[in-house]
Formats: sequence, C-alpha cells, structure tokens
Amino acid sequence: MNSRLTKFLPWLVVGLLALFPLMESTFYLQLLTKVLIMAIFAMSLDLLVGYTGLVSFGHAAYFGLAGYALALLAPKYETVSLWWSFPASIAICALFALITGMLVLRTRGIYFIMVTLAFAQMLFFVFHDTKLGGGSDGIYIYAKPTMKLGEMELVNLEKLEQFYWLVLFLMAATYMLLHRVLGSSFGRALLGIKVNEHRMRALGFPVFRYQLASFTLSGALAGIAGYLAAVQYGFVNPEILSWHQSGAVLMMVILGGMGTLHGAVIGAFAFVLLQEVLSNQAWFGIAAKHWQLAMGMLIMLVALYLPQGLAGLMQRFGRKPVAEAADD
Amino acid sequence: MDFAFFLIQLLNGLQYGLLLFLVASGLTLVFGIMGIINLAHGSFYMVGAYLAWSLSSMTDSLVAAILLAVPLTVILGMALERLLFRHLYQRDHLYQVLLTYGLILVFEELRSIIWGDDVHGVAVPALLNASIPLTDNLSYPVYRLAISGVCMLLAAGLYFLIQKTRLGMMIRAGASNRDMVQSLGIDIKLIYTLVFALGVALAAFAGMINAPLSSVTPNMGSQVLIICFVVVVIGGIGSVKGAMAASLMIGLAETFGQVLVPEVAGMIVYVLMAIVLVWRPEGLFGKA
Amino acid sequence: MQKKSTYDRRGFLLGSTAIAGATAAGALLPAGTALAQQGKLKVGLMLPYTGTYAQLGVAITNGFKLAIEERGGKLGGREIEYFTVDDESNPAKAPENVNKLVQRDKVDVVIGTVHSGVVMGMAKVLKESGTLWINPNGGAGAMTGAACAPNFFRTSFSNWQTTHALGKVLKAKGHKNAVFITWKYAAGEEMMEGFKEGFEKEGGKLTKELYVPFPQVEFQALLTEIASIKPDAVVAFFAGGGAAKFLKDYQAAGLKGKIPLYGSGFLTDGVLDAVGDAGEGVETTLHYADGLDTKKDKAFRLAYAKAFKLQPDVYAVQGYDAGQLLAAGLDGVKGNVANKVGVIKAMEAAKIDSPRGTWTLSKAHNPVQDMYLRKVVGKENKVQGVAWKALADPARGCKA
Amino acid sequence: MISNGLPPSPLPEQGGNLGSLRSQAVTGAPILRTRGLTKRFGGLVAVSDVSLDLHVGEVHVVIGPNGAGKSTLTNLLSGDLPPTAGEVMLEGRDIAGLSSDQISRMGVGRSYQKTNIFLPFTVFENARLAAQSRTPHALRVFSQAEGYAEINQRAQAALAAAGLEHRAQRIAATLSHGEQRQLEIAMCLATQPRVLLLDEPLAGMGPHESQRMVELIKKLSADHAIMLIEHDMDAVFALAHRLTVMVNGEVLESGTPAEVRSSPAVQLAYLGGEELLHD
Repeated sequence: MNSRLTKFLPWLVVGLLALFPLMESTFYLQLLTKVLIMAIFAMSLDLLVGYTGLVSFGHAAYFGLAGYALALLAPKYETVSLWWSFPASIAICALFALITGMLVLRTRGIYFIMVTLAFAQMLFFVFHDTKLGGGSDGIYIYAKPTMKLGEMELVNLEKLEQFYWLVLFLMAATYMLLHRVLGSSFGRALLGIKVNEHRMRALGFPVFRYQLASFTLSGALAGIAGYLAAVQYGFVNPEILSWHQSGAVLMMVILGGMGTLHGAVIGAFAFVLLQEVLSNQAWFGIAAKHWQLAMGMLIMLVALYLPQGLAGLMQRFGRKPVAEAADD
Repeated sequence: MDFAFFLIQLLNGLQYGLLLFLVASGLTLVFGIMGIINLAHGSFYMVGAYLAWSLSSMTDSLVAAILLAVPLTVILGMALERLLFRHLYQRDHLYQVLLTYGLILVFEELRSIIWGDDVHGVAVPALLNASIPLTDNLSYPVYRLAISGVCMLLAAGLYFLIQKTRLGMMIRAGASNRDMVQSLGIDIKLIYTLVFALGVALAAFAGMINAPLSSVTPNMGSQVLIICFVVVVIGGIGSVKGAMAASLMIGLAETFGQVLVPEVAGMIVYVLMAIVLVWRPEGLFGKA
Repeated sequence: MQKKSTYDRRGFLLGSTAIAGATAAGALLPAGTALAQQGKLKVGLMLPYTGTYAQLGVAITNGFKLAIEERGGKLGGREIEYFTVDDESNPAKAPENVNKLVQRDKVDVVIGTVHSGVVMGMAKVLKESGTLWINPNGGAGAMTGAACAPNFFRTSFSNWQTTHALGKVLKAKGHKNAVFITWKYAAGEEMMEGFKEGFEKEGGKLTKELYVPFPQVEFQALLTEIASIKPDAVVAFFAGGGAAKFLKDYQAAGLKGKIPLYGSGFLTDGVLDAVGDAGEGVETTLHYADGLDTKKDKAFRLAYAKAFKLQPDVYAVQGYDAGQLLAAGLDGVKGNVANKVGVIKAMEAAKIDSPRGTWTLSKAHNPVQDMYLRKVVGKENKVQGVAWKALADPARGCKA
Repeated sequence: MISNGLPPSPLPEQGGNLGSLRSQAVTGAPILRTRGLTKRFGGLVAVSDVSLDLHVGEVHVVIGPNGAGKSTLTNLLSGDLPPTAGEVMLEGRDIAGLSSDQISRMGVGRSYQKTNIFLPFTVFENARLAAQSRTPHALRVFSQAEGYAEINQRAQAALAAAGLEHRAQRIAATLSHGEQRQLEIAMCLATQPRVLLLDEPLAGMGPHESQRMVELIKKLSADHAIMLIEHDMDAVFALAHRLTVMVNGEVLESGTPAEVRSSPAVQLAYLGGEELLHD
C-alpha cells in the first residue's frame, strides 16, 4: 500500500459506507449502525489500551452511563432535544471518568484491570438493584431526541438512514479527532507513557495528569457511543454496563489490532460479523447451537497467533513498522 | 439484632469468607507466581463441580469422586499450561485476558455438550450430614463447618508449601527473578507447569467440595469468578495471607451488608475493593 | 435451501433436543427465494439456546413444535417455516436480535422469550413494528401492563400471578404474618408485590422483604435473619440453581419443618432431582402441576415424551400453548396472516384447551388461568387443588 | 564518523540562560546540595547520611564498589525514590520527596545506568519527546507534534551534541549499545537541565565511544552541574573536579581528586592498597 492510498483510504471507506442506505434500508442498515456505534466505543477504548497502555476492563460503565443519562434526562413521553441531552450525557460520562480516573490511576497492571472492573460493577448494581433506572428490566426512551435548527428538523432520528448517517458522521468525527489528538504533543506523550512510563516521568512529564486526561477523554467518547446506542433502540438495560460488555469491546480492540484506530473499527466489524456468522443456523445447522465454542476458540487463536490483530495481519503485507503507525 | 444472632451472623460471615478463600487461593497463586491473569479460573471451579457430580453419581461417594477427579484436574491444568498459557508469559496481560475469556466460552459450551444444561445436586456425605442446633429454630450444618476446617488446613498447607519447602523456595525465587532461577539450573518451566496445575486443581477442588452446598449449575463459574478477583486484588496479588484476610473481610461485609443495608448489598464488595485500593494500591499484603 | 427449511417430520420424530437447529431457515436469503415461499407462514423463535436458560429455550421450542405437529405441521392450511435466533438471555442484544427476525427474516410472528429483561427489549421493537408476538415465558408485568399492545400476547404468566394466590393459601393455613425472600431484581420484586397484595387483602402482614443480590446464592445471612424474626411462614422465589441451593440451605439451617416454606412454583420446578429431600412438603402456586390427571394433560405428556424422549415441564406447556394460540388465530382467518386484526381477534376469543386446564386471555392478552396449589411429594409437584380459580393479572397501566 | 568529538556549538539556543547560570559560578553557592540524606529499605540502609554539593561548572564524580549506594543516591536526587531522611536543596529549595517529574521540570536531568529509552520510537522522536517536556503544549491537541520549530530544534541540537544527528530517523531499538547510551544523554540534554545526574554513561562502551562521551561531558560541565557515577578510572580522573567515594551507603571520603587519591582510608578500604589510582 502506498502512502497516498493510505491517506485516502479512510475517506473512501466512509464514502462507501455513506452509500449503504441506498442498497439496504432495514435490518442490515440497523446492524451496520450498531457496528459503527461499537466502532466508536472500540476506538474510545483503544485510546486507553492501545495508546496509553491502560487496560480497562470496565469500559462499559461509561458506555452504559451515557445511555442511562439520556433515559433519565429525557421526559418520559416527550422528546428531548439532542442539542443539550447529547452534550449533557457526554459531560456526565466525562465527569464520572474524571472522578473514577483519579482513583483507578493510582493502581497499575492487574490492579488497574481489576479496579476499573470494580467501578463498572458498582455502577451495574446501582442500575440493577435500585429503581433509579427501571431496575433489572431496564428502561425505555419512548421518543427519540430531536435535532432542530429553529423550526427546521435537521436530522430526523426516527428515520433509519438519517440516524445511520449521523452515526457514520460521528464515527468519522471520532476517528478524525483521535487521529489529530494522537498526532499532537499530547498524543505523543501518551504513546511515550505507554512505551516507558518511568522514563516519561524522569523527563518531567506529569504522567498522572496525562493519563487522567486520556481516561476522561476515553470515557467521554465511550459516552458518545452509549448515547447513540440508547437512541438506536430506545432501550437501556443494566446488561449494557456489565463486564461481558466490557469484555466484548476489549475483544474488538484486540481482534482489530490495538494501537491503530482503524484496527478498532475493523475489530468492531469483525466481532459482530463473527457472531452473526457463527450463530447462523442456516450455515452451521445444529453446530450453531454451540456457536460460542467456535467463538471462544477463535478468540484464543487470536490471543496466541495474532497479537497485532487483523490490522497487524494487513500490515504484514508490506507496510511500515508498527511503531510508526501513529506517525501517519 | 440481639447478641446471639450477631454472633451467628459473625459465624456466617467467617464461614462464607473461608469458602471464598478456598476458591480464590488457587487464583492468587497463579496470579502472583506466574503473573497470569486467569479469567477461566471460575471455569475450573465449574469443571470441578460437574466432575464431582458425575463421578459421585457413578461411585455413590463424594470422597471417591474427589479422589478420582483431583488427578484429572491436575492433568487438565498441566495440559493447558503446556499448550496455551506457556506462550503468554512474556506477553502483556491483555492477551491473557483475551485467551482466558475465550477459554470461558469454550468450557461453558463443552460443559453444555458433555453434561447438558440441567441443575444437579450432590449429596452431602452421610457422615457429615447433620446439623448442630444454635437457637430454637436455627441450626448449623456440620458439612459447612467441615468445609471451613478443610479451608483452614488448605491455607496452612499452602503457607507451608510456599514458605518452608524447597519447591516453595523455588516458586518464590521464580516469582521474583525468572532469569536468576533459570541460571541456577532449576527448570523454571516445570515449576510453572506445576504451579498452574496446582492452581487449577485448587479451583476444581473448591468446586468439588462446595458442590453439595451450592448445587451444580451452568454458569456457576462466572458467578464466583468476579468475587475471586476481588478477593485476590484486595488481599494483594500472590499473597496467601492476603487472600485469607480479604476473604474473611468480604465474607463479613456481605453477610452484614445483606442484613444491615440490604439496598446496597450488591455493590458493597466493590465499594470495599475501591476503598482498599485507593488506600493501598497494591492490596493489603501486596508488594509495591 | 427450500427443502431444508421446510418443516421436516422425520427429523422431528427423531426427537433431537436441538431440533431448533435442524429446521432453521436461511438467514441471508436472496429476495427471490423469499417470494417463492410466500405460501409459508414464517415463525420466528427467539429463545435462549446457550447459557443458563438454554434448557428452557429447548423445552419451549419442543412444546411449540409439538402443537404445530399435532395439526399436521400446518396452521390455517399453511406450512410453517421456522427462523431461530439465540437470544443468549442478553437484554443488551435483545433489540438487535429481535430485529433479525422482524426485519431480516420478515417473520409473521415472533415467539419468545425466557428472560424478563430480554422481553422488555423485544417489546420496544415489536411495539414499533407491530409484528405479532407470543411470549411463552418471561413474566415481566409491563409486557401486559404499561407496555401492552394489541399485537402482544403471553401464554405463560405474569410474575404477579405466580404468587398472588399464595395470600389466600397462607390465610387458609392460619398464617398471620410472613417473610418474603427473593433475588434483588425485577421478577423477584414483582412476585413479592403479587404476594403482598394478595396476603394483605386477606388481612395478613408481610413482616419483612429480604433480598439477595442477583445472582448470588449465599443465603446464610438471611436465613439467620428469618430464624430471628420467626415468622409464621416464609415465601420464596428463586429459580434454577439458586432455587436448588435455597431449598438445601433452608433445610440445612434447620428451618424446614419449623417455619413452613411456600413459594412461587419456580422454586420447586426443575430442581427436585438436585435437592434430594430438601424440597419435600414445600407448597407452591403455579399454573401447572404434576398429577393434574386430565385427559388433555395425559395426552400431552405422552406425546411429548414420545417425541423428545424427555418429560415435559411447565415451560414445554407454555410453548405448546403458544402453538395452540397461534393456531387459533390463524384458523380464524383461514391462514391469511395479512389480516392482522382478524388474527388478533381470533386469538383474543380463543379458549385454549391446555394441559394446564382451559384458559382464556385477559384484555391485556395475559392468560386468565387457574392457579394450582402444589406440594412437593418425592420428585413431583403434586397438585393439591386450585388455589385461585381463573386468576387474571390486573394489567396495571395497560391502556391499549 | 563517530570519531572526533562534538559539533562546534552543541546547544545554541541555550546560550542565553546558561550564561546567567554560569555567573553563579563554581565558587558560589552550590546549585544542589544534600544534607544527611538517608534511604532505608526495611532494615537495610542503602544510603546513609550523605552530604554533598554540586556546582555549575563542576563534575562531581561518585565512585565506590558495587552496592555502595551510588545508584540509590542518584534515585534520591532525581526523585525516583523518596528519601527516608535528610534534605535535598535545589537552589535553596528542599526538593526531597518531590516526584521525579517535578524535579525534572525544576532542571535536574538524569540518565540511567540501564539504558532507558523509548525503543520502538525513532531516535528523533526520543529526543523530541524529551524536548517537548519543557514546552508541553498539552492542551493544543489539534496541532501536530512536529509543528513546533523550537522543540524540533532543541531535539536536533541535543542529538547533535550527543553525536547522533545522522541517526535521527533510525528506530532506537536498532541502535548499537553505545549509540543507545548516547541517545540516553541526548534525551537528558533535550530537557535543558542545569543539573545532570549521569549514572555510568560509559558502561558497555568501546574506547572510541567512551572517548567521545568524556569529551561531551567535559564540554557540558562548563555550564552544567554534573554528578557522574563511573567505574572507568581513566574517565573519572579525566573529568572529576570533585570526587566522592562511597562504601556501604556512606561517604568515605570527599574532596578534590588529589585529596581523595592521597586519603589513606580510601587507599585501604576501597582500593585495597593496590596502585590503581596511579596513572
């Protein structure tokens, strides 16, 4: 792949994806919408795992929190404006990430993995055990948020393809944002912290503050995904912040190849697609009943033989070394 | 709550704590000595319980089932270490998380294929099938007390193994300096295989002797998994002492939490964990 | 493809428990094929086939298919084409999973599911799509309450129903106060409400509500509390492994025989093999029981055992009745499923001759059914009589 | 190409502030001083009651056998370890117990005994990150990192000073050991420190490379206060303005090289009577 192509490839992909609603307008469009939402979620986690060297096993907390924020901010039977509910939900996530970040960033390695999990579990039980958000049965968002400019409806979220375009736009925007951020001094410092935290400190970088900023940004971006996921089906349930969800998004990041933004996107596609294919009874018959067996084995194979994920697999066919991936 | 019931709840809490220790002890060993983060620990617990059920229904004796099953789980542990885990020691924890997450799915489905999705019970051994009356309408099952005894024996045994034996010395040295041990001509690979097998066997053993109490059900592994992690992390990774302290702490917190603050009982252990880690980021008995 | 997706009679009679898999149809059918199959009725099964509730999913599937098979594999003169989705009992994926059936496979009717949370997720999507929906288990009150809709039907129970009749039962036994213990989650709380209402109407007093964090199974602390409260009776709801462990712990704590234990029928369903004699004598209410000894029940049990080499349970009955209800609907319109109003009308009017006894639908489309009082005798939930004749869910909040 | 020495003006843009530093000068107050500095690990005393001064314009060499506490001392000064007792004064301000990043930002740079660089990055990026630490621009998340001329210049200059400018685009992991040591120093320089703590910069270097490094340190000593830990006695005596000998965590002797050389205690305890110091 030459560098020119690499540069334009993301735009080409986004362009092609934008055309998708012309071909298919219901199920696969909604599935793709979901994949794109998960791609935002995966990118937000990749910022932590792949670029800051922090393995969070509780990232679903921020995803789910945004969904619940929308559900609780919206009046029960009336529409809520996206203009304030969207930033408000994300601000709540960012704030929660900031607070939890201050605590979890005191720990390292396995402890970090476990403490992030603990905070997610806490939040899980808050929504599962109390009446705050409808308990274990979840809560509905009856009317989708509106996006109006004056009296004009800018985007009608009830319309599947309009919602899809909005999600696609936000996915591309997230990609762009992270791309810029990671190329900035801030991003370089994060990479440095990932590679050699100790040295960064000796060089005079206030490592904790950088990590906290990254953690907060990551939480906020997960919030974008969570908000969109809640809007898509109008339904949130405690399960969206369970450790299974945190595990799933971590799988996406690693499957795609951590430390590459497009890897996170590829991972989200691959993960959802794999589930679709493996559980497809038309193709696998009775074996599809045990599709999770195949899923588990595939995950293990990736862990053993594809440490750089699918993006790494692509890279092996003649691209730059991994360490430079952030330079492009 | 009057004083007598307070004492009984105290007993409940301690007993539950010991039970937690039983499951978590293997995890902390593998964690601390090999630096492996093993999400599939709960699956070994489940495998133990199902083995206890299927073998005890064949042999009509839980003891016989355990005697048969423990060697099987040791072999399982050694095989897994050789085939899978060995390749991940030098890698980031992330890949261990990934691999063991995959293992959970595999074990869960294999369980479904081999043993089905039913709920099963294992009979308490006749000798221990009795209760000690505590109040006019409450009594304490002897089997629970027996398990507590086993837990304490096991704790003592582990402590002895690690602190006093040659194997334990090698294990400790291996934990602190892999290269050094290797240069002394000790086969570190063998030690790791043994430790991992020990960890698997401990988890499975916990599942076995707990089977008569907990009943044998699908997904029982993932229920204990998270709480085990909490125990290990609060106690300090790799510390048997810490695992014991943390288990008892959690046992008491859950017991009194359910009675005194039922509204937030579900999250009480996580709050506890967060507090401990903010106060001591490396756990109660962890090395900095 | 076409051949494979048709209902295969021999495959059915082989009695594979994984029958769902064998008969499912293509997921990615090209448009042309879909047209060619217009003659068939598309039935989407969204049930758990993996995880904790896998067994329930299979039982419901079996029951449903038995009902269809008894009608020659046809409903309203139309052959059936099945589409299957494993919902994994994961509410987070529920809307997406039900969309597979509604949007991708364009099924005429959705059958599902077990988990209440997933039911709630399905409700959201199916309300919008208007697809006919028969729920063969999940008892979330809202489905036939606040979230009810003309196209929503349930052939099982509402959580409220399964414990409401216990109030009368306890009163009749002379218990003046009781403690309720369950998991802290929606189904548990709804069952607690159902009992509380029934018991207080009879002048009883619910002394204390005890909750165990879901899905924990460490009951010792609360059993100790029960012993210190010394209520006249204990009422419990747990299910599956949790129920088995609760029954054993209750016995081991010495409470069995001192404080009588009652419960929602799920406390003792499907776990009696696992608990030894710990369940003996426990009395529960449910819409089904062992030893009903009606002609219909006997025939059903025989046919089910023959087809699947398994004993049926309450879940199989609910699945079976889902098939019967759908049959009634389609018979009413001669198979013209496009006439949705007609189907709904016919289903609303149906009198279902169920193994559990005849039942009809309430306005909110929940069964109005007899609640049996059952008592554990050996490995059976033996019927003791009818605790409440034709109990209807109050369907609070249902405006449809 | 590595052979002869430094480029003429290693750190051009440092000229201004270094001039003012130099005016504090050798004879004035020490820029960094410790008093009673002590570090215990459990029962073990690694550093005990160490007092020493560093002056701009001076190379202060610390020698001692392995395990004498030299590296621990460095760690105490750089903030990698908090001292158990004692004070560390940087220009009159007690910095004991501050974190390493705070101390670094106050102008204390260090290199590590074990090469401690960003192996997967290019040589330039290593130096650039180091330079960036002085002007972090952390909030300008939309400006690309390479866009700051003054940072690039500083990185370039530091590489040039360490003799690595021709390696700028190489991945650090592919450098030779000696070059990695040079990079270590370059990164240290790019942070524009006034105090340099160099922990065995010559370890594992060939004679050629060592020679260059000695030249470099000599050059740097003009406008930096340098604490050097070193085993290579040639280098020690070529560079040292002051010499401190540590044994078992304690200062055995401290003074000019001549004073230390003639100290009987040193002769006896550290050198075991051998004639190692004669050359």
